Amino acid sequence: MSAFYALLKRDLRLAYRQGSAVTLTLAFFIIAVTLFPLGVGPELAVLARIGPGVLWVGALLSCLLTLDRLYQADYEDGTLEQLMKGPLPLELMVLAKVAAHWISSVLPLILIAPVLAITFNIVADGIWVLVLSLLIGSPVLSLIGSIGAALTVAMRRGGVLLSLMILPLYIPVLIFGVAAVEAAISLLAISPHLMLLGGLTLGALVLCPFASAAALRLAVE
Amino acid sequence: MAIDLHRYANPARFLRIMGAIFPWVAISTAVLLIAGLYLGLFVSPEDYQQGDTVRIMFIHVPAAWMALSIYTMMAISSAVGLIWKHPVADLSAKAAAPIGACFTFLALVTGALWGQPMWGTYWVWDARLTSVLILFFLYLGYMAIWESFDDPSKAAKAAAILVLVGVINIPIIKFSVDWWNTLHQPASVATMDGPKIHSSILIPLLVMAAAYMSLFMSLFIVRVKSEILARRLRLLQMNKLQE
Amino acid sequence: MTRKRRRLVVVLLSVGILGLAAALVLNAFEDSLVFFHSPSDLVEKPVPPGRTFRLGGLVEEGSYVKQGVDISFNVTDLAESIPVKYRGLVPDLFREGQGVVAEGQFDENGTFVASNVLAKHDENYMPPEVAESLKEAGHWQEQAGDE
Amino acid sequence: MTLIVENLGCVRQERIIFSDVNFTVKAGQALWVKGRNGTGKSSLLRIIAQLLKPASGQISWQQKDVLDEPVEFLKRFEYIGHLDALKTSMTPRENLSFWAKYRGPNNIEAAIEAFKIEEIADFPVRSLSAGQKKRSNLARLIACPSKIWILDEPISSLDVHFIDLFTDLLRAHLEDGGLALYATHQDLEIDDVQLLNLDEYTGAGS
Repeated sequence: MSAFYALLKRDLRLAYRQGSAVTLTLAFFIIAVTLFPLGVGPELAVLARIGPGVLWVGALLSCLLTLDRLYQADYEDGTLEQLMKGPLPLELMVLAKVAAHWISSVLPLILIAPVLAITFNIVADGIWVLVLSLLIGSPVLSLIGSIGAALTVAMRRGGVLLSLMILPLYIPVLIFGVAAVEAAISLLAISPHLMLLGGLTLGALVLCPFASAAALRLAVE
Repeated sequence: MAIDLHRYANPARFLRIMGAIFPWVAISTAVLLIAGLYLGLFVSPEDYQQGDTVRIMFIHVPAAWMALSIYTMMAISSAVGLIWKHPVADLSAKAAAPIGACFTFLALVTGALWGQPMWGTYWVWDARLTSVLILFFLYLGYMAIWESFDDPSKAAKAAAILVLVGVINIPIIKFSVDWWNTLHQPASVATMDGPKIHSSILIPLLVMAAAYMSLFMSLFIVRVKSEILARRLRLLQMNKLQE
Repeated sequence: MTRKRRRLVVVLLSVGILGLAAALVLNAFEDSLVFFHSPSDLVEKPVPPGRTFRLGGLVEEGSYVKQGVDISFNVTDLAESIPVKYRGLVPDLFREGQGVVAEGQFDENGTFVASNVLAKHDENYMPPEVAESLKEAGHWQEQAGDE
Repeated sequence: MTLIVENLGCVRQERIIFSDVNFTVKAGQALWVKGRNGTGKSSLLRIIAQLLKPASGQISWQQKDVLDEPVEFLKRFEYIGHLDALKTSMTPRENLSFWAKYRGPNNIEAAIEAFKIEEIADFPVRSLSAGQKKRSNLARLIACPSKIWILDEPISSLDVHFIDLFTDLLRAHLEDGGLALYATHQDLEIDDVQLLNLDEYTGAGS
């Protein structure tokens, strides 16, 4: 387990040292979300209606933006093949890197989301559920994304292919995440939606490391 | 020689069997398509609620079935390719993908044309429609990943991983109409209490399904054959390079 | 031996987590994910005016009134019914007794102002004569009750 | 303490790179892999390092099949590849201490001393020269001690002085009962060394 923590700590330290990456992702999230009121018009009823979806999609795209570097940096400087040598099983190595990615790239988005939600005129019940649904559901974004990142790691311009492969798989999380917030806003029960998100996260937690590990073995060969 | 490079390029028995059944499949495709379209468009009665519009169903429903079954078949053969390293398995998944994508596209377009008069909209973002659209993107992603690797054996493995991850979408599509309260109607043919379609409509539907199936088979045989020949050509070039 | 045991732990852990995931998903579907309120829900737990939501049910017999593009009808679940106003074209399948999902919000008088109306059709396909004879034979009601 | 390789074959992109490679390396011995570009020197070393699957053949360590039971073997070797495996925003010391924590055994100070990187150990890697990076990477061999060294072009960007230094360390490793497999263009003056010339194994005969 100490190897797991060592890798997690190293990735977090690297993210912190290259602080610009985190700030840029956050800036992208905020700018992408602010484009909607400008594009759709400042009508508060409309913004409240589209707000949950816009915030979820914004978080999803920002996450996607950082994913292509998940393994690529390590692949390019030869660290990846050293990491694969062990002693950590490859699946756990994937989990450590995904955990670091989620903490450094996704968690900041979730923390800023309530502020943006207020500007979208989303009611208070909705904002809490938005944060809750992002907390429960967003690990799936990192987990599924790691499969795409692993498949495209050796490609020079894998980013576009990554999006094409990964975005379809993101849709269920997006649907349930937004549905949870909408249910909260229209006073329907939210627990089934959150349970579904939790189920998706747990399922991805088990299955994605295996698929990512298989893809990484392929990339290093 | 311990290394057999001709594994991929020489599945002779497979080619022979395919060659033998191809004419039969091609003929039955033509016969079934004509019969199915005639039965569906002229013989079968109007629906009690939907009138003539119901005839879109004969194009739409079997196409949707094919979209799902082809993906499932690709997933099974990819798994076979990963586990047992069977030479034809990867190729057959690759060959099936564009055909599956076309059937998915057909299902989406005819569905939209049917939705306009029935639901009042070409498109709704409900679970069934959205998940079939996802399926279409999965097909595209699968085809794109084959193109992105120089080494076909690597491409095969990468594509197999992707297709197996995407399998999760198949039960979502199948059960979406039961799980969610959506506009799209629940299953009519394969239900526990037997089909909910009157036989005068059911029979043309099944004929069309058989027609699509054999259409798929004939296109599939052509594509697998050309894949194998392309491999053989590539290998010859490689050997030339080495000498 | 240790390798075998480690593999066993991994398998057990994976199966356990997957089981939990399946339990959560099934439980969620058990609670039946609803994407719209039925009229009875609204009587039990009213939604305040100004909140957008979906209303689902059957179009009440004899409630459909059309004045140009202004349409009004009642949505019922056979227990309660809610008046709905809508401006625009309705789909072919929209008729009294049919399933419908409307999206919109309440105004101050408790009327549901729809911005969008979608009709739902069922999974039964048959020629009109068959439908007619089914109705005569009295089988029709139980099928309509499925909705 | 014997590494036995039998009938090893390698296929890349549907091309046979080499086939029927056989050798045995015992404790204290080294294997020098030589060959022109494209004859598969790196591939051979990567196959032994479990980074690449061979198209044919067996590898065994201590009479146990390595391809069958890789986990035990993985702990026994340290592999130095073409790339430096250093994070440029961290210092050599931080890089080494990460690998030491990740791998388990821990010998960072000795490694820094052995490769004479004391003065540069606390500067970010990105500010170092190619030779300094190479030495910081090689220091992993001492920081994470292991029985077998698998070295792909270990001296490529080192000057003469440091090549001698590295050769001394390699000799000391072999005298300690270690094994080494290395691919270089230049002779390293090791006493007990076998030569494997991959020019003789090129894909012919397919």
